[in-house]
Amino acid sequence: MLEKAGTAGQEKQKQDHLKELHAAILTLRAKRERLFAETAALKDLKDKLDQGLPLEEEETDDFMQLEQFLLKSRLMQLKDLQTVYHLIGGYNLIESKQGKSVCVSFRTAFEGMYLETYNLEMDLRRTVQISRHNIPPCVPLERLAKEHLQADFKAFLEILSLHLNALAGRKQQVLLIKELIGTVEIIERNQLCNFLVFMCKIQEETEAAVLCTLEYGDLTQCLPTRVTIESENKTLAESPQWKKNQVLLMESPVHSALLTMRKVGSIV
Amino acid sequence: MDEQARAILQRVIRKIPNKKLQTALRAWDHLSSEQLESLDYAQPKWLFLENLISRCEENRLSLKDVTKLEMAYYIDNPSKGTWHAYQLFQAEGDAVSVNFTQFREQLKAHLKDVVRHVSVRTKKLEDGAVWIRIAWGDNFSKPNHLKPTYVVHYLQTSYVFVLNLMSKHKPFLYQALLLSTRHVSIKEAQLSSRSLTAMRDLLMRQYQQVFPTNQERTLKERNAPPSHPSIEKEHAECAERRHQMACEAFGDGVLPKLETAVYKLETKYRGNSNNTLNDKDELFRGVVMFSSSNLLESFRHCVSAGMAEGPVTPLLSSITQKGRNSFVITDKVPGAASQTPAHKA
Amino acid sequence: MMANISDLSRVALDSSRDSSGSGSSSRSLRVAESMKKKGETNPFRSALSSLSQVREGTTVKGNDELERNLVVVETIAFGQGLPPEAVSLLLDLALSLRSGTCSRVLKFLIPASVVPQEAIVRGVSWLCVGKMPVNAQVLFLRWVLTVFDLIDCKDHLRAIYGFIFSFVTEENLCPFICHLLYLLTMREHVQPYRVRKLLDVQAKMGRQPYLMQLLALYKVFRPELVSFSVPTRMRTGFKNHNSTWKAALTAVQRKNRAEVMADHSLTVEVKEKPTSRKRKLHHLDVPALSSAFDTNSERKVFRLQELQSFTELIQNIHNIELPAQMGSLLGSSLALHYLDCVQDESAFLRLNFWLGHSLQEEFLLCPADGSLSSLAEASQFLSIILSSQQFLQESFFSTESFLYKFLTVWDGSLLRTHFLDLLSHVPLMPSHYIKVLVFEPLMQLYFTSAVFFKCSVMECLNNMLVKWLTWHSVNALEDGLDISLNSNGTVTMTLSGFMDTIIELVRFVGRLAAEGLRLENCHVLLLSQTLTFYETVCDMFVKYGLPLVIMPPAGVFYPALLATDSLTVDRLGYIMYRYRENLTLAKKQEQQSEQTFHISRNTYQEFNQHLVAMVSCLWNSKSFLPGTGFEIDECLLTQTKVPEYGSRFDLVHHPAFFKYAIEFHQKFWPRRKRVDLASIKVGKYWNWYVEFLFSQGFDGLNDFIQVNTGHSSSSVLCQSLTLFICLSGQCHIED
Amino acid sequence: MALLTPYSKIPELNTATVLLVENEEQFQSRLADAIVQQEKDINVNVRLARKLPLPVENSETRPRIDLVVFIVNLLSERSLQAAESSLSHLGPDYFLGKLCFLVTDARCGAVPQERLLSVRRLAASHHCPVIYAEHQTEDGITMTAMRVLTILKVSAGLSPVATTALYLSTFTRCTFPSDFDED
Repeated sequence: MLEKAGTAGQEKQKQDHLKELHAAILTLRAKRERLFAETAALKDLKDKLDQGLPLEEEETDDFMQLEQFLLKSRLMQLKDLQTVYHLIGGYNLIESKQGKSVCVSFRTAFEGMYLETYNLEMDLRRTVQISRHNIPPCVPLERLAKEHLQADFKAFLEILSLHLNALAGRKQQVLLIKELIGTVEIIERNQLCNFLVFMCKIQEETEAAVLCTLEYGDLTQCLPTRVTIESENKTLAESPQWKKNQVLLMESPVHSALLTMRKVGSIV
Repeated sequence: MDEQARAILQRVIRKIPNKKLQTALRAWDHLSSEQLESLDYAQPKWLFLENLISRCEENRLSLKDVTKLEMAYYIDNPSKGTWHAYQLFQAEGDAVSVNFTQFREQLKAHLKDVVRHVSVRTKKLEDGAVWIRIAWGDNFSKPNHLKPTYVVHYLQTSYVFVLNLMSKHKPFLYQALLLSTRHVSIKEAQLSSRSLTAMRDLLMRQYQQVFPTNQERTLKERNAPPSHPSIEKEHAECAERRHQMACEAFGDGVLPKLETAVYKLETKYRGNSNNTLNDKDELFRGVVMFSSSNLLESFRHCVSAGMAEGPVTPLLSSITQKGRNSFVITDKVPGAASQTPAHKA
Repeated sequence: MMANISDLSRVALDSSRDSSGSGSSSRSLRVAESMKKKGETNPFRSALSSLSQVREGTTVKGNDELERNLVVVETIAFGQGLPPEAVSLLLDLALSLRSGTCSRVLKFLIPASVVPQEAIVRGVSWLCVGKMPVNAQVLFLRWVLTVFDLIDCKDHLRAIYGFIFSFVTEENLCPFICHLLYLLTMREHVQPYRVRKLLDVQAKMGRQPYLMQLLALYKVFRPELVSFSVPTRMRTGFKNHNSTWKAALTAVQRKNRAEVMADHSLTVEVKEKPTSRKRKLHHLDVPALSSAFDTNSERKVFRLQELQSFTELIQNIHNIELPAQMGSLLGSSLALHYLDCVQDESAFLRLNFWLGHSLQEEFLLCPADGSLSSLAEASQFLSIILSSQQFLQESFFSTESFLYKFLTVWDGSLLRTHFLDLLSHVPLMPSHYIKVLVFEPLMQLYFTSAVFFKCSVMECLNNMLVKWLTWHSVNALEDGLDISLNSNGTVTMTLSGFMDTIIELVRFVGRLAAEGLRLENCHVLLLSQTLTFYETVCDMFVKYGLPLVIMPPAGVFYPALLATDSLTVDRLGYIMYRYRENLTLAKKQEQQSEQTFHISRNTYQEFNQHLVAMVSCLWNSKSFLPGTGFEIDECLLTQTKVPEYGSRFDLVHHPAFFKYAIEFHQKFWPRRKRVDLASIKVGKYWNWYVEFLFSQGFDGLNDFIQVNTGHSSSSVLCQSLTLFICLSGQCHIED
Repeated sequence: MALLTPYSKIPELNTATVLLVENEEQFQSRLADAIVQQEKDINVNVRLARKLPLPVENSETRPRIDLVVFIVNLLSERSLQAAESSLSHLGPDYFLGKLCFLVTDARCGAVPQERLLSVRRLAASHHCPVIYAEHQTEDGITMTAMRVLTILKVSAGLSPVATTALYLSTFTRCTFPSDFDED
């Protein structure tokens, strides 16, 4: 008799459990409907905004609230764009000290390899001034600032980014020379890497060697503006082979140029 | 070996500690290895010197070679004597493309035609630093090698560091430097310290600076989280903020080892109590000097430990921003151009 | 080829020398170099001999000859120390100011084994000449103090006591002279004129600690001469003067002691500590009795460390020479025998001074980094002190004052066992002192610590009580007794004073126990520790003859009564039984001999209340009666819906004895399903149950029940009963 | 500036919170670790702070503080002054047994004697206990942690038999014997 009493209880329990489930399904379905309606309304509002069409009257009442959402999403889009730009080697601006100063971080890259990141903090109070930076001293920052800063802030950032990327590229090339081509001996170089002298041995075992000096007149480029080749026997320097090499050095980054010269066999 | 060479040799040998004598002489490589072996480096210095002189005389070394040893010594110990920093301004167009050989020739030439008797010796180091040793004579006397001036310049940068330059030789050096580095003007950079490397790192910003970029994350991970979830540091956030502020003002990690910072006050005394001092418009002149074995480190610790309140005062942060360690503070003249307290050179 | 180059260069060296500055020195140097090569045999000997012929007024500056010899001798000195004759020769050289290198020589004067007494006497004579500069004099005196133990014999020194005493008036020599006199003074030196001299020096320079220390020693020898009262607590009079030589001296001594140790016998008790250990405060380790003495002085003076056996000690007990390092006495039992029977005041004074100084330096004022030199050493040092005190059955004054100071800054775990043992050896003191000095700091420690610390404190206080009671029972004091609270201030402690202290102690422990049990939720360890304490307290009159009965407070009695483990209840029974014995004895004695003391009425009342509560609860199964300490209101009890709440704590239902009741029930009604304990209380089963219970070893409870309810149960009867019960286990008895 | 009060928030079940205030921030983290490892049956929160008043930002997340421990390092003069100035930021209820002083380096020779006396005088005047800690050794720290926990359990109301913090402080408060001190 006890068992039956027990099962009766369970029976009743099962029934009201079922009732509960039904109620839950109904509420969920209603919620879904409402969401569909809202997203639809939102979507067409957004299309209108994009095409800049005038909005009907009744939609503007909750427009204030929607506008905030849309502005926020716009802002997020722009931020993503900025970080992407920063990732591909551009620069990134961050506001700091409650709007009184902005910090620009320049990311440099060469041939797909990320190199240093330089930072620059600008004080925006009265006139835009550079307050702090860790850009190497050999980069003519004062000159660039004098020319471009007050006139066109964006251009200044642009050209500075070019300078930095070029410097990083040149430095990387010198590094690659040492790594990839051991036989070439670098005689002289400087911090700004805009002056490079190296000596490479000719194919035969004789002591004859060629001295190349590269000058990078344009600091925003990774390629030299002037290449001079000197050697003991003048004929070698004037030979067509070395003329081709000179042009090669002018057009392509120095380490790849040297690699091809070695493949071609003009240097050891 | 003449008298001056012997005196220079004695001075350098006395300065080099016994342990480092052998390496220094080997680096000099003006003595054969047997001669180096035959020297007993544990002898008292004056006995060792006599043996060394006898061996130098064997190799007939001259004053020139001894100056090389002295120069090597100064290069190895950049923190002997006080260095002063100078800054070059208004670079001409081709200043960027000055290379070492060009610079050296021009500097020697300009110095020679200004001072008849001068001995100039230069050496370019791996990191691009150009060391110049100038022994000044004047129109009649030979260059005095006992009081040489040392100049260190990094090509393509606008900074020059000088050791014991006498004021009467200053104009000559200024002119020679300007011409050889193709700059228009040169000025004292209000920075002097015993350690050359510290000054170089400070001016050429070769220390880890902290910018308010996405670097906060690294700072947060840096201070270890408490070892147990139920332990909570109350002052964690503001300690974090203070530390961030300190690092932004003075930099993170190993800092250049400056020793002193000097502030010359030319301000009126504005004590809160209205005693007699402040009604006279007489300037209250005073000198405030901070000194420590590592000044920037101690400032950073004070700020991050909360001893110094609030945002770092421009008086302290301008040491790293402007790369200076001696300032003249004058009262804010109404309508003065710069908004921070006027720092006149 | 190499050789001639160096010769060539040497020649060149010579020729071009004249131009360089110090001409003469380099030539003599070359001479010295060659001479050094020749005199290979014994550089030390030759250096010493050349030093001795140094004439008056030779220039020191640039004198390479002297410099070289000094360097040679110095390296030997710091290496293995200087032999005796070298010490006296060099001392003479230094003090005679012949060569002006006095302080330098003194600084490296490290004796290898012994310092000849004549050297010191000659040194004092140079002192009297008065030509020496003041700092040289100070350095010499400090040197003498440092090597005082190594002076082979002191009798000549004692002979020139007067000369040394004359320097007391020197302003800056006074501290050192006082210390030296302190070490040299014998009874015959204490003369009236010297005491007067010391007093007016003290008047001039103020009550300097070193002067006080010396005067205290004089007072010990001749109390009638020194009138003023020495302050009860002496700050450490003499500082350590051996800083300049300490490191070198210990190194040399350790090296030499390692060899000397092999042949010495007396230091049998003190295990020789490994010498390799790095020791900063070397005076903390008890120095072995190895200070060297020569025995050829005219009076047959026996060195304490020479004596091998007790009989030898007895025969020449009158002319024993105390070792300079008093600390060494602690180690050897023979020395303690001497101390005990000779009751030589000065020995105790010096031992206390050394002990207080080293305890203070080691424990209270430990180095800035606060780390004990090493825990093992410190605990060994304390255990040596403890064993000496137990040996002498008396505690040293300096350890006592150290304990009180240490207690105020103790964290409760540092050297706990040693510290608490020492604390329990604290001598008697008036109740007010003990309340302030011991009980207050201990209470603060007790209530802020965990239960294990509480138990150790209870145990320490119990030991203290037992020691005092045994001390009282040994010399039962009728008349006043002068307990030397400190070495000379005496506080008369009457019987009533003693009883006040005991009452204060028992009250204090009662309070600690009651509150402790509350806080620790009647922790079984704490409860058992409390009961051991009360096992001592309940027998104070019978066992120790102290007419004092103090009942445990309710906070201790009732938790024990209602405790869940049977052992506690049994011990409580035993305690109540002993209380009853004491009270009846006191009652009987009171009626017979009308002595002055009598047990106060409320003690009896308190006892009766406890008795009634216990008997009614256990025996008459009427617990929570009004009038007992744990009465509970009727309606409250009915609300608990517990059937017959009254009998819940009687012998059958008491949680402590529940196990035995069940076991008994199963034995008698093995097949009854529902356990009905009440049936045990019916008729004969009850007696059998009681027998069965008491046969389980609860004799404390047994005595208690017997005495209070007259329910006699002879032990024979109960053995047979247990036999019967276990037999009946097999067969079945219908209920 | 809002005073720190012990009864401002509802206590959580079976938890106790202790606030360790130390100006030098040297010993408090090691003590906190020891306390947390020591206590197994009730969960103990330890809050570390340099000085009072506590920053307002995290006052919501901060649980109710049952015991405030001022750690005074006798070797530095500032340590006691900082503790004394922080006292004024405590609500009055803390002075009923929910406050205690923890002194390190009490046995050190380099410490001037009157600094120790001034700490005891301060504690005695506020009727709160003084714990002397051997912060150099391992078991010194565990002992100190155990003692802090003993007081914490009572002041958080978690002691087995209901005892108020004030009642316990009647036994543990520091007594400053004026005349017998030097005997």
